[in-house]
Amino acid sequence: MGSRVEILNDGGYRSDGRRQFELRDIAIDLSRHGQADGSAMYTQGLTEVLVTVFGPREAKLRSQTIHNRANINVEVNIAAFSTGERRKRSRGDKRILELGAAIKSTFEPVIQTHLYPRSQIDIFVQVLQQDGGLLSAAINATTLALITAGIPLFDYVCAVSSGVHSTHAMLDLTTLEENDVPHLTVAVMPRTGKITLVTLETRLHSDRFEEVFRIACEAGKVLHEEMRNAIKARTSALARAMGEGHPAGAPSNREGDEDFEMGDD
Amino acid sequence: MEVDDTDGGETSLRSKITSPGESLTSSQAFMRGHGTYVEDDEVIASVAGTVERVNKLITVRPLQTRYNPEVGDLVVGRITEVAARRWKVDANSRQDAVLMLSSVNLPGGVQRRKLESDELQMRTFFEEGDLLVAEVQAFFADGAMSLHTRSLKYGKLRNGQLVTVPPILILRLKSHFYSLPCGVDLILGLNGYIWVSKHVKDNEQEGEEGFDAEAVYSNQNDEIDDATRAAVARVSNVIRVLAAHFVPLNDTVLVEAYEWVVEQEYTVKDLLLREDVADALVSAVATARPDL
Amino acid sequence: MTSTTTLPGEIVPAQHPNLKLGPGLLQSISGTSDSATIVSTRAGELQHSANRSKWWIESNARRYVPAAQESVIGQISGRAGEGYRVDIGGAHNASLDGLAFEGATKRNRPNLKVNSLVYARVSLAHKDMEPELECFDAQTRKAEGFGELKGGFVVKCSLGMSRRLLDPNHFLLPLLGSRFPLECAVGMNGRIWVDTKSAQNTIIVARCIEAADPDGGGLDEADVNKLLNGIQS
Amino acid sequence: MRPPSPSIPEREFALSALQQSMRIDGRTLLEIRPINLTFGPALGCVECELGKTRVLAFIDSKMIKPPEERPLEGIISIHSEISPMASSAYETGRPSDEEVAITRMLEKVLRRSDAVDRESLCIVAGQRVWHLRLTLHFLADAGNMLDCACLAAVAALRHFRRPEVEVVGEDVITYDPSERPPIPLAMHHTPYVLTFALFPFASTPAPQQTKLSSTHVPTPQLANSSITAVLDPSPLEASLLPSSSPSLLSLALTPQRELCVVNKAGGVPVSPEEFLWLVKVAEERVREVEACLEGGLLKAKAEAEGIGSL
Repeated sequence: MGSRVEILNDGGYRSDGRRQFELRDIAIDLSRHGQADGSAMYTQGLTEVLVTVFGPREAKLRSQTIHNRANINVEVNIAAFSTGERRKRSRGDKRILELGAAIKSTFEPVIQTHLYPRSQIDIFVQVLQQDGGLLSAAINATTLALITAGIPLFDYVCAVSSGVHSTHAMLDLTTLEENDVPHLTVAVMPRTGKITLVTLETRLHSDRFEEVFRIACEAGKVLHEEMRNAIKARTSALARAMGEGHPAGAPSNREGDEDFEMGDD
Repeated sequence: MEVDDTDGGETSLRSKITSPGESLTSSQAFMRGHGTYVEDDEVIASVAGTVERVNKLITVRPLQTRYNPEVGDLVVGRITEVAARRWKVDANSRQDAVLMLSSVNLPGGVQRRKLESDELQMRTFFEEGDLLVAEVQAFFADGAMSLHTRSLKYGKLRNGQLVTVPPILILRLKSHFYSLPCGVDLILGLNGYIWVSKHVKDNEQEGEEGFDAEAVYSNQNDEIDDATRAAVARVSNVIRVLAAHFVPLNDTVLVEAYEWVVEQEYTVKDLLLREDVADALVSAVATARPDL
Repeated sequence: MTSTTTLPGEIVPAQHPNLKLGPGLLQSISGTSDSATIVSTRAGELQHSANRSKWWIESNARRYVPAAQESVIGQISGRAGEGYRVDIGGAHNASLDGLAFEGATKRNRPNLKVNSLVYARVSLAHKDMEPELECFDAQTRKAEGFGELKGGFVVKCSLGMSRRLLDPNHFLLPLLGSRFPLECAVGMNGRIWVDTKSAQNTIIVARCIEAADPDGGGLDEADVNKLLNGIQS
Repeated sequence: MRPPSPSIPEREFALSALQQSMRIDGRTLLEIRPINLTFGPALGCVECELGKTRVLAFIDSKMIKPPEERPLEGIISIHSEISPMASSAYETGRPSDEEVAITRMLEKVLRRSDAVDRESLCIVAGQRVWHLRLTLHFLADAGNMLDCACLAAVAALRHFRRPEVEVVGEDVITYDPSERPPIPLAMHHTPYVLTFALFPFASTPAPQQTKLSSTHVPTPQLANSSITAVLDPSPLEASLLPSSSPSLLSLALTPQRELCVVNKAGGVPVSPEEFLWLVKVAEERVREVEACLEGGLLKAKAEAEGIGSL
């Protein structure tokens, strides 16, 4: 692209004022969304994704039932107003299908599908705003939505994008940066530190790749903390509301009103 | 996140919140229950929720999840499909429940054998979209539950409306049928489906012969006066508000909440439209909560 | 016993008062004369029995067309009421009654998982009906070697190859048997189930069957021997 | 029709063989099936065989007016559709997940990674550019069509020659191949795709490994690996794990150790060390593929010259 914005200036700041390894602000809202069994609104900088999860429930089509485990169905929709240039993508768009397939195959080994034979789990991903890191935001939001739906997972899946500007690695790129530097997305399962997803679409020497890849793996674990705090806050708020969470050991900060809309953290 | 056996004590374990991937304890000393899995000699949580321990069994109870049926549970469901000698019923579980033709009371005597003619007129008993109350009878090999309505208390639902809440808010109690003083009947299905309806007098319900097929499988609502309609709507909205604030439900809580709303002279609509009213209602019933 | 290569549409000089036609031959009724002519419908070797009463065309194909009394290897694709649906590589799934096993009763039926393998016999093959299978001899109600196949591996080959393997004079199975012990079930639907003591030997069998398949490598005895020596050394 | 999943005995056997580092077709775990490239008769027409998997790639070119937003670049378009001819698992109509994956990967490897210098395809800025049309025909699917298709496409790009043109004033003169020899495409780099299937268990080499395969290539070793990786998976190997999408890792890389595309979309989780090891293995193996292509191109060139001199 022709943009001649300075990606990283001499002071070590990026175009939006961040440092090399600084992540954008993350906001997580886990409040109930309509009839969905679980949902998560995930905002990272200007990228915003809403994921709702239904299920496990009866499969709509008999042909989709699998006799010994649950079938996972992912539908992705990218809002026409989510980018600078207003563009309506059809549901058959290959990029959207690929995004859905990537989310499906990322979560297939993570969800304990064998507990729900012949059932179906529907994951609906609605992209509201995109400013880089779309895949990683969608994966993080899906993890959170699945957890709020009470669906058993082996672990969190925490994804983050990273790139390299000449020799400097950077984390969590914006669209502007994605257009200019080679970048990759890595999804980590924090308990074991294993990687479920790696995508790279731009040319990068394998020595550089190794460096950026390792940084992204570490960043995934940081993200895990954020996600876990949001889940724990939500869970303990609900537990408190049910009258279960009497302060024991852990300091309780019981406020007067029980508002479960957790905004920014 | 170690579950410490020595200083532990039931309370600290009970209130412990965990989330997927967190190691709870060693699998040598403890047994894994629901919401956990074992890897490398460790019991690890697979859901977010409260850790519970019964003797050596560690379970994690998710706070928001689909209904997990047990035999003997009372559920409210909706017919989704009429199939060969059976109905499929949506009961908020991981698969549709099955109601066998042989598990319902048929007209002309409770104990009679089912005939081929019954198979042909299954839709006259239940058809797609009908709501019913039933009991979980057994499970099939694939985990789907089988229901029965072989009791006068069970069967098709009329004269009211359905409210859905998270199943965890419905506690297992002696009875799930309540008649509130305001002339409203409640059926608290353990699957989180609640049926709120006009009160039916006991003798009417039972009928003369003990079983009146026409009444049981009727699709016609009785005459409902305005006051009862308002009461049904008020109870429904009270349930919605309490469920939105994750308050466990039983008859005492609901009676208290209902009376509070009447006392404060709020309209039925206020409950859903005004957040201050909703918050005030929740604090008002806090004292009447069921013991857990 | 003679054999000539025949192409579809050729008239076959099959004449016998008690003529029986096998696969690949069709009796065509010509308008005027009473005597029917026999026309071939496949490309292959024309063959007939010693007394020239039975004629057929020996050809090779990959798609199985079920014929009654043939032994096949099927994969359970699902349950259907009291029985199973079985994929035998034909145009349609076959059905296998849960009672068509040795010792099966209403109370005590075998419990086969989806995707398990059975060695079965085609009991009914009709162009307008689904083929039916049985895992026992209907008269004696004995298994006769049929039933679920546990362990081992399945090699897919051409239909001609599976017919050859059933010929006791064919070299391959005795040759392999002379090297190491093996267990084998040949399905006429181009599936051969083999089991040996070690994974390596099973792989050797699989590769040899593929190599000897007339539709693949088409190696003869000497070449297979050479291949075996190469692999095993 | 959903392709039938392998039977229980087949699955168990194949998995236990893999645990002993054996594959059904006799290859070692990190061995690619034999590659056979057939060039011609036209320039830019290549048939690639990878074992029994076959893909035909064909390139033709024409001159067009460039779109306004990119007046200085030529256009490359890729056309591929997996027809039921390749395997009965494919249907015409709605593309399957696999087909989407292959098309997207081709797009990324050939277009997004800038393999071809698009600016060199410009004849007159804003007026005339070359439009290269790459068509892929999937002839037979015996597993790992992606690697085969990418190799066919890359080979076709390398084999292709466009006519020499000259700009005289306003006119563009196109020379017949007999007048001036046609020109090969300017390529920034030559990416090759290697696909691994991953399994969540460690494999122990059999103590006395008999030689099931003829070739033996040294590979980097990784201690304490808890996964088994299989290069160039067969359809059976790709369908062994109980999930609807196989657990694959596709790497597009150049012999100069540059990664162009990495695609591991879910599947079996691997540790960072295991992942980097797989990249190293691919760097090693890509040289074999490169040698195959370069050898084939040389032979094709020699043959073409042989014919030309007659």
